[in-house]
This record gives sequence, C-alpha cells and structure tokens, in this order.
Amino acid sequence: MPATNGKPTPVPPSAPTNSRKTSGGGFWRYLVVRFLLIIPTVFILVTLVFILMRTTGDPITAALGDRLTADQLAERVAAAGYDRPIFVQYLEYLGQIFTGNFGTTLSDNRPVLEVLLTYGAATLELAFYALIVAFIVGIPLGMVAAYFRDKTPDAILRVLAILAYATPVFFAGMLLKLIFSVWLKVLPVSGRGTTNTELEMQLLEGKTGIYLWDALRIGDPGIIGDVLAHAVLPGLTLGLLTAGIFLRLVRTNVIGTLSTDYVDAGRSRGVSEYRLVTKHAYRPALIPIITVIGLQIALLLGGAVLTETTFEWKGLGFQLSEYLQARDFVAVQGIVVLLAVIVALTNFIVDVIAALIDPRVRY
Amino acid sequence: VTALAISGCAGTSGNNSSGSGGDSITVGTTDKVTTLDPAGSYDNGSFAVMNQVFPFLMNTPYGSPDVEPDIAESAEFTSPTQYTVTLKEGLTWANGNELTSSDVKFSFDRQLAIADDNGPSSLLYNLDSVETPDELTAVFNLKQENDQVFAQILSSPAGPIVDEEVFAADALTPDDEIVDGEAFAGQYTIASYDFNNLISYKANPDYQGLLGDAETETVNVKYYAESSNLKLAVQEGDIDVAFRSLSATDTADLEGNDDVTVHQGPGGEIRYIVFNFNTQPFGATTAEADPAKALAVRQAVADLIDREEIAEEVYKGTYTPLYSFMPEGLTGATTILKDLYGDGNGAPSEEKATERLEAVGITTPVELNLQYSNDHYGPSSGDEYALIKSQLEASGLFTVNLQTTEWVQYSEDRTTDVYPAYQLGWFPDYSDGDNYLTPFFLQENFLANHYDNQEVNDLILSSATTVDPDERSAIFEEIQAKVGADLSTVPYLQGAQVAVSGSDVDGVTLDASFKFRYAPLSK
Amino acid sequence: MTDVLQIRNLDVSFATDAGAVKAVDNVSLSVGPREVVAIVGESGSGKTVTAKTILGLLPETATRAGAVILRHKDGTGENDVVSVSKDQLRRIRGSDVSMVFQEPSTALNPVYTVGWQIAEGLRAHDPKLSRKVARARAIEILTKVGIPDPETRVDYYPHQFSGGQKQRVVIAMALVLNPGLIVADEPTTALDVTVQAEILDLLRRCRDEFGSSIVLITHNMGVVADLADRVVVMYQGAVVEEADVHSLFTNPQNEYTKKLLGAVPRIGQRIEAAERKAPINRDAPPVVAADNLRIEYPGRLGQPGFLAVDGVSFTIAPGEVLGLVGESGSGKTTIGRAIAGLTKVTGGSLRVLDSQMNGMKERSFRKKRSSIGFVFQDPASSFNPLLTITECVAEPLRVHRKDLDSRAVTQRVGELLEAVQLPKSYGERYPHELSGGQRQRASLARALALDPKLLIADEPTSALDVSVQARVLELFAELQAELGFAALFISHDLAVVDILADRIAVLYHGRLVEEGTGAEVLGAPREAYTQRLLASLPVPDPVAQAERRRVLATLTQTSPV
Amino acid sequence: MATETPSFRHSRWRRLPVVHQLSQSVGIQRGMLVAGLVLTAIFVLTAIFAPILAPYGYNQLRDDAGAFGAQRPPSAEHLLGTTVGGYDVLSRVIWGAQTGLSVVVVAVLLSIFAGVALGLVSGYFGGWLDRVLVVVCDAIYAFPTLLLAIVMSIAISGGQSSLWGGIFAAAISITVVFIPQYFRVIRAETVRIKSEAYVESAKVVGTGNVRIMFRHVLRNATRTLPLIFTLNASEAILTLAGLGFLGFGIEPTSASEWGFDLNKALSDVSSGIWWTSVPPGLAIVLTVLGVTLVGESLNDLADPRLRGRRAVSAASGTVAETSVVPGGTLTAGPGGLAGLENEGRS
Ligand SMILES: Nc1ncnc2c1ncn2[C@@H]1O[C@H](COP(=O)(O)OP(=O)(O)OP(=O)(O)O)[C@@H](O)[C@H]1O
Ligand SMILES: Nc1ncnc2c1ncn2[C@@H]1O[C@H](COP(=O)(O)OP(=O)(O)OP(=O)(O)O)[C@@H](O)[C@H]1O
Ligand SMILES: [Mg+2]
Ligand SMILES: [Mg+2]
Repeated sequence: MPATNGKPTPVPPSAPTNSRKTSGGGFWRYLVVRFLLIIPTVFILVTLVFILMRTTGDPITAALGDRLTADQLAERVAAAGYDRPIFVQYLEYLGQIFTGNFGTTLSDNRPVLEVLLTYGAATLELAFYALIVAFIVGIPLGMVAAYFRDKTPDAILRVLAILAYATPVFFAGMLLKLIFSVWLKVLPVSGRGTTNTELEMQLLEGKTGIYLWDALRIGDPGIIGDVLAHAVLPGLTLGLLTAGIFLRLVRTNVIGTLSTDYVDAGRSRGVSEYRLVTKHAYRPALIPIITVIGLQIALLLGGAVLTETTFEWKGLGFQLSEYLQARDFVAVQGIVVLLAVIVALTNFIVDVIAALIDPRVRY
Repeated sequence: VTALAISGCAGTSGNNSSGSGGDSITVGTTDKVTTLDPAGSYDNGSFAVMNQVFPFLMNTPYGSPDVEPDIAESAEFTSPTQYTVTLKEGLTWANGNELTSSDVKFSFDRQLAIADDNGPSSLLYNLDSVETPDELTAVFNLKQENDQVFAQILSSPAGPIVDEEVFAADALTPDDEIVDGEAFAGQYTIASYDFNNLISYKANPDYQGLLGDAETETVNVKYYAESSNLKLAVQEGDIDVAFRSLSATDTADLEGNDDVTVHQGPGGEIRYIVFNFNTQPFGATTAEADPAKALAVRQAVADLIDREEIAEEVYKGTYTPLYSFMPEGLTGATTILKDLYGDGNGAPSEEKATERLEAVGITTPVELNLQYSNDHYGPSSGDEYALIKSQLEASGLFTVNLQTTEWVQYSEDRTTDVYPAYQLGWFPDYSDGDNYLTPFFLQENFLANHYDNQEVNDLILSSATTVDPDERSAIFEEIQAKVGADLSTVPYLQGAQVAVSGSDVDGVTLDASFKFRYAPLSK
Repeated sequence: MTDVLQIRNLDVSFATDAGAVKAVDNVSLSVGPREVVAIVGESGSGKTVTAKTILGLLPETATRAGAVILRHKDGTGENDVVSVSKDQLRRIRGSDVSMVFQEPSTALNPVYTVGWQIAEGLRAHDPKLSRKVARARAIEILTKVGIPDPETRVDYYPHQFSGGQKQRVVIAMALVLNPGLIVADEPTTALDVTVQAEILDLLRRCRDEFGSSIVLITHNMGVVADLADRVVVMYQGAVVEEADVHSLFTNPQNEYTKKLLGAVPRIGQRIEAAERKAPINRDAPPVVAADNLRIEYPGRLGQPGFLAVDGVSFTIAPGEVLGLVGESGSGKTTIGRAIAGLTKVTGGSLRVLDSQMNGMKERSFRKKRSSIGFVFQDPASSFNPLLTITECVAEPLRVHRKDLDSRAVTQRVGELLEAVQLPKSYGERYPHELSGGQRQRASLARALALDPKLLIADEPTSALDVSVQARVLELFAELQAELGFAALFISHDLAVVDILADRIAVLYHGRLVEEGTGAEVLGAPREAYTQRLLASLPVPDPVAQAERRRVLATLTQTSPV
Repeated sequence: MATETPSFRHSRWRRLPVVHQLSQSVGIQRGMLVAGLVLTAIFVLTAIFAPILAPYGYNQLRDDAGAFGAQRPPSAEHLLGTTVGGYDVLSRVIWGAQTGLSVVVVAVLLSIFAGVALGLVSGYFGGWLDRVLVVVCDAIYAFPTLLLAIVMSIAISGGQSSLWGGIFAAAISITVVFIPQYFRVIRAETVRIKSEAYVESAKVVGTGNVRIMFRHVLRNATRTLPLIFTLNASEAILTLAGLGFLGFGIEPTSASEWGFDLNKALSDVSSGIWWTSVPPGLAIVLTVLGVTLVGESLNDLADPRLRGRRAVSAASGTVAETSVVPGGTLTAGPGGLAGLENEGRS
C-alpha cells in the first residue's frame, strides 16, 4: 500500500454519493443562483422596451396630435418631462420600479399595478385553459405518434400538428366564429361571460378576476356553465396551437429516447412496447420536454395577444396592443416587466422541476 | 342622403313618462373610456359616459345642435366678460351631497389647475375665473368679451360639473373613487363599473335637468374591442343597441336583417385633406412658387374628388359626402363646395379641373404627394386614399404619390411641413359651427399649414362675439364662402352616426348634438 | 435438443444510406447448457448484430434469414426467434434469454431507480406480481451480484453507482428471471482492468451458481482466455473458426485467427528498434520537467474545484519515451494536455522545452508549438471533416512555415504520408473516407509535420482494433527511432505502454505512485496498486490466465477493500 | 452535411442540401418532404412570377371597364371576388406571396448573418462578452416573439411606407426576434466544436484564433442552418401575418400582405362573405405548412436515429469491408432541433 494514497479501493474515484436530492445544500445554492438569474433577464427586457418605446414618440402626441397646435403639444411634452435626455428618464424609471412603484398609466390614468392584476388574471385564466388543452391533447398524441413512428397514424398526427401551428390564431378564430357562432349558434364567440354573469362577478366580494374561480365561489351552475362556455373557443384556439407544438416535441423526444440502450435493455427483458413508450422512454424524454415547455410560455403569451384580440378576451396581451398604439409607455413597460417576470419565473420553475425530476441533476 | 341630416329624433318624447323600471337595456360599443374624471379625458368614449352621469350647466336638447340650460335655471351674459349661470334649486348628487355653485367653481378651477395631458382644459382658453356670489349663482369671468362659444363650451368635455367632496382639487380622481363616491347627478348613476368591459347604469330619480327622466331603469354598456364582435352581438340579440362603431360591411349586412333596425343620424366627424401652402405643388417655398397655380391645384383636387363614390364604396353610406367646412346639420352650415367645384351638383368634373389647370398654365400631370395615417382614422383609411388616388389619377391630371405613416410620427411630421397634402379628421368638442372654423382657419391654427387670410381671421373673431344668432349664422356662411374660395382644406366626408338596435328597442336618438344618450331608450 | 441456443445459417442485412450492407453472413453456432461461448472478432465483424438477433432486437432496417432456435430454460420446448409472434418474442425475452449491454451507463434508465428497473423485468412476465415481492426479489438479486447494502441501494438511481457497480446492476437485471442464456455484449470494454476482473468473476458465478449459459462477445483475447469454454471467431460477418478455448490459443487453425492472436500486445514484448538515431540523452536539459505539478479544474457556480493532478513530478529526457498508465480518471489526459498548453497549470512547475507552463502566455508559447506534436485518442474526431487529409496534414506547415509555397507544402505532405505508410493519393480523401487505422496514421503524420522535439500521444490506439493497433504501434516505434523525438505515451493498457516506453509512470488518483523502466515497474512492481493493475490484466492464454486469476484473488484478499 | 455515409461520393447535384435529403428519404418521410417541397415551390414560384400570374395589380381598383366595386362575389372577372377595399382578392393573394417571400428572405438573411457572427465570436472566445450576450439573447428569446416584433416595428416603421421600406421594417422586426435563435444554435455548436479534437489539434499546432474560427469552426457549425432556416421561415411568415393582422405591418397600397387582408376581412366573415378571408388565410396556412414540412423532414433526415430507410431484401448487400465510423453525426441532442436550441441555456 502506498502510504501517500490511503487505501485504494476497486471503486473508481467517482464514488457514489449516499444522499439524494439535497447533496450538501448544493441544490439550494443552485436554486438561489438560478433565481438570481431572473434579475438580468427582466432588467434587459425592461431596458430594451424602455429604449424602444421612448424612441417611438410620446403618448401626448399620440392622443392629441390632431387637436392641438404644435406649440401646445411641445409645451405639454415638456411639462411631462418627455423631452429630457432618455438616460435621465431611464434612471428615474428604474428608481421608480425599484421602489415597487410602477406608476400610473398615461392614457387612462390607472395604477399600473391594478392594470396588471386585472388583466393578468384574465390572461392567466386563458393560459390555464390553453395549457390544459395542450397537455391533454399534445402529450398523449405525441406518444401515439412516436409509437407509430413513420406509419400512417404518425403522418396524420404530424400534419395535424403542423396545421395547428400553421394556422394563425386569428384565422382559426375567424373560422371558429363562423362555424360555431354564425352557423351553429352554439357557443359564444366573444368576451368572458354574458352581461348577467359579469354583473354578478362585479358584486362578488374579493373577486380575483379569474372568472372560473369567481364563478365557483358564486356557486351558480348557470354562471359556471356560462363562464366555461365562453372559454371553449379561445381556450381551444390557443390550446390547439400549443398542443401542436407539444405533440411535435413529445414525439421527437420520445423517439429519441426510444432508440437508447436502456429502452433496448428493457425490451430485452420482455417489457411490452406500450410500456416502453409510456414509461421507459417517456419519463427521460420529459426532461428536455419540460425545459422546452418553459420556453413555450413565451409563445403562449405571444399567441395570447392574438387570441385575446380575436375573442374579446380582455387580458394582458389585448391590453398591451392597445397601450402600444396609445404610446402609453408607462403601461407598456409595466406589462412588459410583468410578462418578463412571468416568463423568467416559469423558466426558473421549469428548471427546478427538471432538476427535481432528473435524478442526475444535483447541484 | 339628406333624409338623415337633421331628423332621426323620432320617438324622443316621453319626458314625463316615469321611467319604466324593471327592464334593462344593454348597449354595446367599441369606444373606450380613458377615465371618468372630466379633467383627464378628451375623447368620445369617456365623454359618452360623462354625458349620462354628470350634470352640465348647458346642454343640447334632443334633436338640436344648440345649447340650452341643463341643470341651470338661466345662463346669460351679465356683462361682456361675465357669463352668469343660476342653478336650479334643490339639486343634489346621488350620494346625497348638495349640488351648489361651489361645485361649479370647483369643477372649472380644477380643470385649469390640473390641465392634464389628456384633458380638455385647452377648451377653457377664454375662462379667467369663476365667482360664486351665492349658493345658486356662478359667474364666469371671461378674458374676451361676448364669447358666443362659451355656452357651447359648458356643454363640451370641459363642462361636466363634479362633486367637490369626492373629486380631488389638483389631481385626477381614480374611477373607482368616483363610482364609490356616487358623485353623479346626470340622468343616470353608475351602479357597477368594470373598466372598459361593462358599466351598469341606474336611472337617477333626482335628475332635474333639461333632458328629463330616463325611460329604462337599468342600462348596461358592454365594451367591445372588435367591431365584428359587436356586430355579432347585436345580430344575435346579446345586446340591444350597438353604437359606435360598426364597420361599413357590418352595417350594410345588418340593414338586410329583419331582427334589427339600423338608425342613422348626422355625425359631427369630418374628414378633410389639408394642403400645406408652403410645400404643396407651386407652394410658397417650392422652386416654382406661384399662389395662383397653387390655388388651381387645390381647386382641381376639389373638382375631381368623387365624394359620393368614397361614401358608398368605402363606407357603404356610413359616411356621407361633405360639401363645406361645417357639417350638415349645424346652424349656419352651407354646401359651398358643391356650388363652387365639380359639376355643381356634387359630382366631380374633369373638364373644370382641366380648365382650371390650363388657365394658369400648369403642365399636367401634376405630381402630388398625398399622405394619410393608416392607424388613426379607422381601418378604412387605406381604402379611402387608394380610391382618392385613383380618382385623381383617372383624369390624367395628377400623378399621386400615396404614402402612409404611423400616427405619432405623422402628427410630428405634418406640423413641420413634411407633407404637402395630407389626411386629417376632426371630431367636434361641442356642436357649434365655431368648432369647425376657429381651430382651422384662424391665424396660428393647429393645422400649421401657413394659410393666412386676414378677412377670414377677422370674421371668425367677430363671429365669436356676435350675439344675434342669425347674424352669427350669416357670418359663418361668409367665412365658409371665403375659405371655400381659398381651399385651405378640402373637406369631403361627414360621418353619419350609425346605431343598430334590436327591432323591439325604441328611442334611439341620433342628432346633431352628436351625443348618444341612453335615457330615451326603452323596449 | 440439448443446446440452449442454435443459430443456423443466419444472414442479416441492413438498409443504409449507401444501400444494403450485409452484416452477418451465413453464421451457424450453438451454445450448450452451462457453456460460455465467446464470439471474437474485429470491430464491425458482426458480433453485436449476431447477439441482437438472438433476442430479436434488430432495428426495422434489418432483414434476416436463417434460424435462431432458443430452448426454454426448463427444457420443455423451443422457439425460432426469427419467426415467432411479437407477443411470444416478448415472453421469451428476459425469461429464456437475457442481455448484458456494453455500456452500463447507457443501458440503465437514468430517471428510474434500479429497483424499479429490475422489477420491470419481473412484472413484464408476471403482471400480478406485487410491489413488495418484486422489491424483495430485486434486493435479493442485488445482494447476489455483490452490491453492498442492497436494501438502501435498491432505491438508488443509476448515476449513484460507480461504473463497475452499474455493470453489476445490469447483470442483476439479466439474471433476475433466471434465464437459460445470457448474451453479454462487450460487458467489460468500458471498464478499467481492475473492475473488469471483478465483472468477469461475476459472470463466471452466473454460470456456476445460476446455471446460465453465456454468449460472451468481446474483442479482448485476454477476456476470452479468462472466461470462455468455446470460442467462435468472426471475420467480415462470417464465422472463420470455432474451437474450444485451449485448442484455439495453442493451435489456431485459421490465418486470421493467428494474425489476431499475434497482434495482441503482451507485457515484455518491447519493440527494440535496431538502432536509435538519437539515443536518450539524460545529461541534456529535459524536454519536459514537472515538479510537484498540480492541476485543478474550476468548480461550477462557486463550488470547490476538482484536483485532477496532485503533486506529480517527472522528467522526459530528449529522445526518451515516457509511458503514462493509470485507470480512467487518474489524470493522464490532463497531464498530456497541460504539456501541450491546452489546460492551465494551477500549481507547481511544468517546464516544457524551457518554457514555464505555469502562467504561460499563449502568444509567447506559440513559437514553441512547432516543436510539439499531439496525437489524439479518437482518430475519427481529430480531423476536420470538411478538409481533405492533405489540407489537414498541411495545417501546421501553413501556420509555421510561411516560407514554403504551396508546392513545397504538398511535397512535404506527400513525404509525411509516405513516412506513415499511407499512399500519397490518400491525401485527396476526406477523413471519413479512411479507416480508423489509416486516420490515426494521418494524425501521426500531422503531428510529425514540423519535426517536433516532443510528441504527446494520448491513447492513440485505444479506439482501434488489436490488429490495427499493432501496426500503428509498430509504426510509432519505427518513427520514434528514426526521428528521435521525445514522447509522452499515454495509455490505460500496461502491455501497450510496455511495448513502446523507455520508462513507465503509474498514475493513481492524480498522483504518481510508481516510476521506472518497464522491467522495474512491470517486472517487480513495488506498489500494491501497480501489482493489482498488473494482475488484473488478462492475458491471452487460458492457462496463464488461470494462474493470474489466482494471484489476483490473493492480492485482493490481503488488501483491505 | 456530415451525415453522409462513408465512402460514397454522390455527384455534386446530389450533395446539395435538399436534393440530398430527398434522395435519401423513403416512404412517409419522403411523402411529407415532397408535399412540403411542392407547397414551398408553389409559394416561391408564385412570389417570383406574381407580376405574370396575378390578373391585376395588388393596389388596382379599376380597369378599363371601370371600378371593380367592393366585396363582389367570385365571378369570371374576379375569380375570388373583391375585398372590402375593392381590390381583386386573387391578385392580392398572389402578390402577397411576393411580400411574404421578400420579408422571409430579408429577415432570415439578416438574422443569419448577425446571429452567426455573434454566436461564433461569443462561443469561441467565451468570457464576459459571452456571458452578457447569452443573458441578453436568452432574455429576448424568452420574450413573446410577436410582442417584441410589434414593439420593434413601431420603433422602426416611423415614416416608412414604401414597399421596401415596409418590407425592411417588418423584416428587421422579425430579425431581432430571430437573432437569439441563431445565436444560441451557432454558439452551442461552436462551444461543442471548440472542444473537438480537430480544433484542439489546430490549437496545439499554434494556429491563430481567426484561422481556427473560420477554417475549422464556422463551416462545421453551420451544418444545422438550412434546417433552422426552414423552421424560422415559417415562423417569419406567421409573425409577419400577425403584425399585419394587428395593424403593424405593411400598407395595402405599397404591397399586398395576407395578415393585413385578413384583418380587413374580419367583419366580412360575420356577414357571410367568405371569399375575402379564406384565400389569404389558406395561403398562410399552406405556405407555413409547406415550409414546416420541409423543415421537419430535413430535421428527421439529418438525424440518423429519426431517418427511415428503404427495406432491403433478405441477405442482400455486400459485407462491409472496413470498420469505419463516419466523422461525427449530426445528432442534435435528444430533443432534435428543440433540444439543440436548448443547449445554449445555462
Ligand atoms: N443499424 C444498423 N444499420 C446499418 N448497418 C449496421 C447497423 N448495425 C450494424 N450495422 C453494420 O453491421 C456490421 C456489423 O456490426 P456489429 O455492430 O455487429 O459489429 P461488431 O462486431 O459488434 O463491432 P464492434 O466491435 O465495433 O462492436 C457493421 O458493418 C455495421 O456497420
Ligand atoms: N474539463 C474538466 N473539468 C472538470 N473536471 C475534469 C475536466 N476534465 C477532466 N476532469 C476530471 O479530471 C480527472 C482526470 O481526468 P483525465 O481526463 O485526465 O483522466 P484520464 O486519466 O485521461 O482518464 P481516461 O483514461 O478515462 O481518459 C477526472 O476525474 C475527470 O473527471
Ligand atoms: Mg459491437
Ligand atoms: Mg484520457
């Protein structure tokens, strides 16, 4: 035995660690570091949007360009401080955000925080429906496609998935409207509830703005049904778009894992093909899928702009395009900050989930 | 076309009927509210709400463009610079507070004090101060004497009276505080308020003004973003009335639908082409500057535009041809451009245009850069200007170089002589002829197109202080004739107000006040 | 039928982008009960394909002909794997025949516990099996394959095991249904020799204790000698020889088999080049001098770094070949890369051609680079796939010999290719159009282009077949003798190092445990680790190997585990 | 691409990216690729020959027989009727292909150049620049593309209304959105290739950074581009349509754009006028479908694990002579392209 070496064992240096999940607090450190990474992301987007927005004109001109003389306009612009160097305005804005003050919208004089809460709830609800549709439709069908890879069912599913992705939300919306509302007259095509439902919602104490939740609290089956009926078309439109993407994602990844040795190893022990797809291949495929799904949130929110506009779903995306047109940069920046935070948070959560699912990732 | 000019006020009656409770009416709109606070908004959507819930000193009765005292007992000039308004007795706010002259003073003082970016404070240019000798009397001290427009301004977006106990004196008051504070004293109060989504109005039994009680106890207003959704909603009976704005296609389609009625009334909105006197062809700062030739070019344009075609093809009758600077329906409006240009009957005339250009020795085709805004005046501007281009070019007299710019940039460029000829639109602050003349043709106007006619200037100033209505109308006509000859702008369309209601709905009133009021509605 | 497996006239073809490829050509073989049959042959000779055919695991692109008859483990019947129904095949798999894969790390599903994965096999054949029973069986089998503390480890994920333990788990999975036949495809290739010896022991126990027959696929003749009863030699898809293990090693019949056996490196086989152009000059300043060299890889996200080389001291004199051996992860590559300036030295001193590498500046070192050649382990990836061999080999000339015009460069490249015994015309080919051995020669040519004083060769032959390896090693020795460069020759194979090196350094966990001439280190190892390393190395001779096994057993008994 | 099989050298023609894959494909994969290629070809040809194919100009309102009139149903003169603005629908759909193609080409070219340059430099040199760029690109990448494109188009479009002005405004907006994608892919590839033995061997030899970057890294890193190109092209078309639909796109008088026309047709749908919305909508769907099919097929074919092969008759073919392993395969990670895009994330 070499004295310097201690005792050599047949086990290579990468001896197994005995702890699971939390190896020496490393996981927590990872969590914190990963969480801190949200800050630069949000910061960059805020900066980008700030600069872009301030170079595109001011809200005063946007609102009153055909009512006031040039001098009057200039006077108001100066009074509002929009003619100061952009850097000064930027610092001021950052200072504001830092103290949690998002300001008041310029075009309709509402606290940005309130805007975010009201419309954020609507978008959240829509995204929730869409994700449900996407998960229910996309994931199983993705596995089916992988199972039948390069056979007819696969080809059909893939073309359908591409079609779901290739059909712009607004076009799909138009067709759905035509079919369900104009021809069949079965489903409402706009808004989140009938007038009656919305009035009831207004009366509810401590309403959340998430209609389904509020409706459940009211407890009137008619209202719940109404809220759900209104959610069908927008939820489907956005959900199917996302489902198409999920399907393709699940399919490729499952096919990828299906060709690994460990699936072959399972096969060599007599595990059935069905179980190989749904258990052995699916779970490892899930890790890259989940990470990418995190990024899909961004796509979902982008799609939400169009869906919300088409179906009169008054959410963040819809409101954002309104505020953009009004050059209400306070509002736009506020919404962008929120979206950026949502996206960054989702990705954070997704990474954490992926780390939890994947036993190999232990930081 | 003329049929829809003035009337449309049928079924307006019922001042004395006691407001049939119970039933409710739902109105849909694509307008948007910016804020309920009169100091913070200067747009149609917000003004539409204010008209239902805030009291005005002066207001336009149903069916007329002219103003009369609303919650006021009387209103008159007590001296050339003093306009004295006496309130009716016993006025209260819906929250029980008394409505006194102190509220009146408060309302106008805060307008001037806040002078919000988006606010209408600029309309109060002539107001110096407000005095309140007693509870019922408010005296407006004016800067200029005998301002005949001032009564109109009291009915404009700058005119709503607000409750001094609810509103803040030097800052905008959030909508929720206004609603919670029940600071209403118009025909309606707001019972529930979901910003830009749903407003529920309740009839206000305490309203004692000019317009009388509401017919229907509850009116709900739903806000739509997409006009096609609004159209589907009224078509399917989800809403009872759709007002502002249905697309031309929708309107045309609904006209053939038996379940709904399409109502049209005169609209205050106008569309016009502005010429920049410096940079238009042969303008003052161009290489071939020649005022006569420049005038001929403007006149030729006026000769060639086929207003009827634009109104029918692009707008399916939801806009109507406009032949003057003041829209049809307003006191003093003429059809001067019909007489001066085209074939004399409103149709275009190539010959006259050719003659005019030849007469001053212009070699055709004239190259004209025409600019329009694609996003500010509705979705049809593109089609509208494509058609104008094709009309001008069809004669062979013009080659039109059509360009579009995004609105904010457009607003900056147009005042800095970038565009030789460009599109603008106007929606009145109050339904008085002055509002179509002063902003445009006075020296130092907001068009900044270098039009300067001393005579017109003087006439406009004198009209403002002319007390006698007929005399004032005559002056308006004279101004229109003079500007018509100069053609600082070429107006060509006047928006019709279009409302669509279920066939069981009565009382849709579209008049030259350009205000849509919910009180007469019933079913 | 008494044979557990009979393969008759098996043909397998694959559809590839380049058309049909025949992988197995009329192969027949049989495996008796409790028999270990080894299939040997070079890479690509069809070993794996044959093995997969036994389990019906061929991909869809394959077509087969012939018969693969498998007997039930209880001897009650038999099936032809080629023609049974899908469902029947599924039932055969696992219970009648099971497979042990080459790479234990890829054969285990990373996101399930090993217990679950073992239970999967059980459940596939008995859906009614309860969780508890399955778990108990899993623990039981883990105990049997020698996993310590199986009750807790049954809930571990694969990454929590070492490479050798993973392979034990894979074997446990194959064993749990107690199949009549185990097909083991290169079960030890990915493992260090010391671990390999243990796994071979375990496989032997599979036969002895579980009564399984084994088809052992390997290209390592030492492994064959260690474990097999009978040997089947494959060449280009066909069986060229079949014999019992003793007669094969003592008296090979087929030409190819003879060549194959001859090519296997053995300790003490040192190629003594006739005359060296530049004999080792120990008085001259050394080409490489490491003194207490430490290299630490930085940890991620502020975690402590990993000390890969820990206080190593050695020198390489001009013209000397130093062989560096050690098990995987011991820091061999790290040292080689540090000498070439690819990895930063973090402590101690490392002088290369009189430059201090600790705190080296790339700019100042660049000129020295013309005197250093480097041959990488994987010949496939060490060439830019988009450049021709000539362009690749010319690269050093273009960088350092700006004085040469392109004709002179082409000429020099031609000479170099000839020096490594490649036809000049091969210069126009792309790397993927050469065989592995040819590519490694071209790599050698490139390393020698500037006539370096020092050559670093990092496992230059470990990706090659033995026969190819032998030729490359020979070439290397010749060139070294002729050109007289000093060399650091890295390998995990003691025999290979012994063939070439003047002196051998043994690395263990980043430390140098022993250094000396081949005779000193391999003839009379002083350190226990070296001894065990030596004893673990299987030799291609069944009799000698049996003896070594005995020595190793006593070694492991005396040393604490 | 480096996925070719060993020792077979096709003619130059057959080595061209798409042709190569086409000849390589079989069965359903070939069917999908062919369908995609046909649709894409129709789109490209329509775009190129729009002036010949279209019966009228994209902004033509009248011909010798007078004005077309608005919302006329399909007829002999107007095969797909006219729009609310009085344009010929068929002509606008055909001209729309030209706009679409121009935007796609400009956008994708711009983003390829910018993205590749940044990715290469960032991936190769690493350091703080790399870290900053990665964070920036990740931030942009994570943000909804359409929203970003809208903001960009507002910032860019001021004063632009000419055909090319509009196209560039739209294209640049889309470019900004795509740069991060190319950046990530190229950077990930660069980082991978940087540690390949052939780059290290170039380093050992003392080759300069610039030479390594261009000679060794760049060309090997760009193998995935045709693939991303097709996938991005479809995204570009959708983004353009989205911009047009929301009113941030190109003007009708300067060019024809499908999304814009769909916006115009919104109220037609509820009035039972189908011919103004369905043709441009279908044009978008079919174009994106075609381009995506091509992209997906290329992706599958590039990945040996996903590529199907022609079945061979039993026991045919020659026995492989050597045991050559081709130089690295284009395995884009377990997630295919999506997985690859993910590699750049830290
Ligand atoms: N899926 C496949 N598609 C096409 N060809 C294949 C496939 N699998 C194997 N081959 C070919 O079949 C031949 C035999 O391969 P096989 O894997 O059996 O070799 P091997 O003897 O196991 O070699 P090694 O020692 O490298 O593992 C080779 O030429 C190989 O290229
Ligand atoms: N870039 C790196 N970052 C961190 N650790 C590394 C890095 N490269 C190698 N290591 C670690 O350093 C140790 C030594 O690695 P090295 O590659 O030198 O081993 P080796 O002896 O060449 O092994 P093998 O025989 O497997 O090639 C290993 O434990 C390895 O995990
Ligand atoms: Mg093999
Ligand atoms: Mg190594």
